[in-house]
Amino acid sequence: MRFNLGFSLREALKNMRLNPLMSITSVVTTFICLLVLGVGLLVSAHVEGVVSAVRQDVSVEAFFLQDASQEEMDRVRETVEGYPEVSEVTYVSGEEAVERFRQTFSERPDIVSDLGDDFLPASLQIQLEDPGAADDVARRLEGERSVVENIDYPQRTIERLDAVTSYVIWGLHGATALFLVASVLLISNTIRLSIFARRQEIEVMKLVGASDGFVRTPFLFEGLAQGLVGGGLAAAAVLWLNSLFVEWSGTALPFVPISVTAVNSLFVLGVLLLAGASIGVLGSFLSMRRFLKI
Amino acid sequence: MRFNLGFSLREALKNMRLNPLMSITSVVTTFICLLVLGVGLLVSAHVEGVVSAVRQDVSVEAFFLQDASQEEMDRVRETVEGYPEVSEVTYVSGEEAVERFRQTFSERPDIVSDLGDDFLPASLQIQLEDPGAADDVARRLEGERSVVENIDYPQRTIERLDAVTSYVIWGLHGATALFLVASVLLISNTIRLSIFARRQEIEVMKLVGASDGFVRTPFLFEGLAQGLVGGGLAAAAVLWLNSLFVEWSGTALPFVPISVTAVNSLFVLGVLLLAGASIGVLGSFLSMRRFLKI
Amino acid sequence: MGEAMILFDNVTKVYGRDTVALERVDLEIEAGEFVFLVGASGSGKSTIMRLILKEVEPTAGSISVNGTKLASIPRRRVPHHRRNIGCVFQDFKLLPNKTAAENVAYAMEVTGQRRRSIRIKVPQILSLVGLAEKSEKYPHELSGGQQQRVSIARAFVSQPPILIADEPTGNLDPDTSMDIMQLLDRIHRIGTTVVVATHDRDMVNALQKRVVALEDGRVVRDKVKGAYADEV
Amino acid sequence: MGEAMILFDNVTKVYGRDTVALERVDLEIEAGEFVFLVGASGSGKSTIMRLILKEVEPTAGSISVNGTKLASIPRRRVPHHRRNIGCVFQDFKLLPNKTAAENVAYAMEVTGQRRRSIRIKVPQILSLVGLAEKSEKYPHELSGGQQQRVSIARAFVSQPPILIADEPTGNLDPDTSMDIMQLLDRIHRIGTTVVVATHDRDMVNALQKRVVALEDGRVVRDKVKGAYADEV
Ligand SMILES: Nc1ncnc2c1ncn2[C@@H]1O[C@H](COP(=O)(O)OP(=O)(O)OP(=O)(O)O)[C@@H](O)[C@H]1O
Ligand SMILES: Nc1ncnc2c1ncn2[C@@H]1O[C@H](COP(=O)(O)OP(=O)(O)OP(=O)(O)O)[C@@H](O)[C@H]1O
Ligand SMILES: [Mg+2]
Ligand SMILES: [Mg+2]
Repeated sequence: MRFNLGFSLREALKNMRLNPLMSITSVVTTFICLLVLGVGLLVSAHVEGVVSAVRQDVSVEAFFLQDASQEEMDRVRETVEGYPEVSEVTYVSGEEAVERFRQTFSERPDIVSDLGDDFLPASLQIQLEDPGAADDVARRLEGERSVVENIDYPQRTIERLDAVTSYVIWGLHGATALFLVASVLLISNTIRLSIFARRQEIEVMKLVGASDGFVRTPFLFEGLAQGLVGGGLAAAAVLWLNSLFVEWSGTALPFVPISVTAVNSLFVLGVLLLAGASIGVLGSFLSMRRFLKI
Repeated sequence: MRFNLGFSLREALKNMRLNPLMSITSVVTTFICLLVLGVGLLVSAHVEGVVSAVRQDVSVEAFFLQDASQEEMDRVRETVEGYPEVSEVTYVSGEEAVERFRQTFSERPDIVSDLGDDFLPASLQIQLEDPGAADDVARRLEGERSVVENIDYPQRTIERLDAVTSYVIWGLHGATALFLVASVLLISNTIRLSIFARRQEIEVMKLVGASDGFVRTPFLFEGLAQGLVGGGLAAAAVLWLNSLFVEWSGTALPFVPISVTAVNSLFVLGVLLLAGASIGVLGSFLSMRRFLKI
Repeated sequence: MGEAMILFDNVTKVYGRDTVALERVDLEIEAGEFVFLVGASGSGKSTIMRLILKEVEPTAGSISVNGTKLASIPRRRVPHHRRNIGCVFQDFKLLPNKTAAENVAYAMEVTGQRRRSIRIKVPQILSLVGLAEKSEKYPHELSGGQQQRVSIARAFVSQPPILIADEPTGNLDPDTSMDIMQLLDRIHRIGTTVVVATHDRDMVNALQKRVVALEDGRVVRDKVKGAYADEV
Repeated sequence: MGEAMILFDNVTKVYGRDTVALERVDLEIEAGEFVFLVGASGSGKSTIMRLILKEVEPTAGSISVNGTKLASIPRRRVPHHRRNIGCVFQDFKLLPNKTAAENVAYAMEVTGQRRRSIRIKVPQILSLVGLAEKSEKYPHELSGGQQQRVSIARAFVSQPPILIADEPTGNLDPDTSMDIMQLLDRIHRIGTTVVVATHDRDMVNALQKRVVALEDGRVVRDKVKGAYADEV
């Protein structure tokens, strides 16, 4: 028997038209599950974005000897900029440092007034790609002992941040995986029930001589269509929510580093469509097996 | 016709035994949805716990005039301790303050060596019940102008923390509400399909003279039983996960203030059982309506 | 002459937009009568049954059962109306999740009868239709004729005042059919109003009861002591 | 004498643990034969049909159709086997989501026939069974007899070499029944092997074909030109 694609497609469409309740139920279930999954992806992406922005705020400070010459300091600066772990280096002169100190203690004129204009040394503020590299960078700077007097970085904060952020990211990945498993189970439950409701039809088809494939293909197309519609709607909703959120956070939480680029729209769309389609097809396939055995 | 509770119960049990696929599907769906909902409640509770612990770390500092007498300072301290917004007050003498300053700058002997032993005033560190009250407390302290020279609190940090934490908590509540709605929809979808699969049975019952109530009650009991089993299993799983998490976090994240008491076990159990039971009963009730109209 | 138990007054039933199943049917069946409904396939016999049960509503005209206009029965009271009517359905309409005995018992349970009387009566009635051995079988474990007999047993187990049977012997061999027809006759003799739609020529000719013949939804013949196909 | 088209060799079928539906049945039906299966309700007629279709497996004994032992057909090839057999089911087994025409067409589609030939043949066959006007109706919009006729049309639309009909006239009036029987006879005359399970005494007596009588799962009579109830 030659495989009849057109027939299967027509059958699938006809069935969805005739059983709107079941089709809508499947689509709604897929939509909700994948919406939750997509929102999970969204939150994951933003939290990861914020966390990595926060991690990049960690810096190593290298204070120069009071008598270091400008050329030496420039040379060290260039060397440090060449380190692979380093993302950005800023030079802070002694005067700038005092100015900042004064600003910090501006409400305490009693402290500030006693101090001279050059009691603080020049320094390099070294931004790192990864706060875990602070130790390495500090050790390399030891080599510049002739110029650099003192190296300062918040070791304990870095350690905590490292622990917390890695746990948070693991947690988010775990939650996303959990949602995925839950979605697969929930959607395939729905599919199983809707195929269970039509088990007698499947039996009759088999009895009048239809092969397994002939019976199955329209159901698979139905599953595919429902999965794609559910997944597509979910992706649209997720992307819409994301743009709303990014816009809102720009005004409501200006100091939290949230960016649109944290979420890759095509990735979300792809994942949700693929998840919907594959659960729909595979769920239909597996649910049908027991009813085809006649 | 007298209402026959025993009959309905027996019918419900018989049906669940004869249609294990449908019962299991309903229970599994309820379990998964409520598990996700419960984990949401869990995360919510812990995040709220951590957030409110962090908020309590915010303090107002009141610096005394250099010439304020010990009695006056003690009086002010007692007054402040009486403020309802205040949870804890610590007195820091001028010497202690200098000592702390020296420790903070211990790696910068060049700064510290220049300073005398009494250049910092004594102060009160005022812990608040709610950082939002910092302004109020500061305003009240204005009344103590004779003793208190300067009031300092991280206004910007408080504002940010306030904004972020209230958004986080709103976000969590929103997510929980979303999960609840999603659960209701998903579970009732499943119920609708399983009743759809039995619509002809319902029709026949009506045709041989059964009243709506007579047909409906066994289905409601089925929905109730499935909801309770699903909800109960979900609650058990959630509470188990919670104890695991609290135990783990005690060793892995000692510096994050996570406590078992953040989650009220009875509350979780109650919410999940109630949600399962009411969705089960209500979902069955609503799904049946259209098929009873014969 | 008794009062009208079932009264069709100028009843028309149109399914969908243009399928006329019954057209201006007038029919009066008195309490305690035995009526055969005959007619070609699609002539409207089952539609008459469905109208009596209030499973469907007439498009025009009015129907009364036992003096009550069906149109005036509120939805809530329809079950009470149906409990006065035992019905053998053409497609049996057994509950798939109940055994033969449970299916029969269900018709008693809906009327709230005692469990003890159910336990006594159901086996009696099942052996009356020759299914004593099959009482614990589910419908899918029964042959076509056995399912039909379960449907018959269910219809008269609560001894309703009206019994309507749609093709009750379509899946039964002639001997069993004759037993069933005699059963219907016995039920009729204890005062039940019986309406039987059938294609069984032998049966109709043998019993010599009132015969109402339908053709394309119209009553074309109504004879008090008729045969399956009288010359009109 | 032709070769055996359907061969039952000492076949026993036990449902569940203890329901003996067929007991040591030997039956040989030659290619091109017309056989009536008669017997009381529950005597095993439908079980024979199901065994031929390979819907159920025999508990003991072996069955061959067209020279192939059914037990040796792998699951994958069962559809091919079934496409050689047109079957009228006792409970019709129509697809509820397909119209009458689509139900009939489905039997042609499973064999991969051209859409054009389907479009020509389906209306022909539907008007042959008197349902030309009902071709666009769904099964729930058809009367019992009309559904039965759709099932009949579906069974022989692809002109299979074997036609088995289980109670094909149970819901039909005598005139339509006679038409259907004559249709079966015509199909038989063009070379089809026909097996009909029936309770219709008139039909069996009129056609004077081979009659196989079952009683409690055993073949008790097998006459080449039989009547419904010969004296044994
Ligand atoms: N799936 C099944 N499970 C158990 N018993 C069955 C099953 N199918 C049929 N039977 C039993 O097997 C016997 C033969 O059934 P079968 O359907 O072959 O009878 P039949 O001759 O077709 O009867 P009828 O004329 O009433 O249709 C009956 O006693 C029936 O109860
Ligand atoms: N639900 C429906 N929708 C549309 N048409 C219907 C419906 N039910 C019945 N009909 C049509 O109404 C007409 C009468 O149907 P009915 O079932 O009353 O016939 P019947 O006399 O019982 O026939 P049979 O002897 O074949 O059972 C038929 O032409 C049928 O196609
Ligand atoms: Mg009918
Ligand atoms: Mg049979």
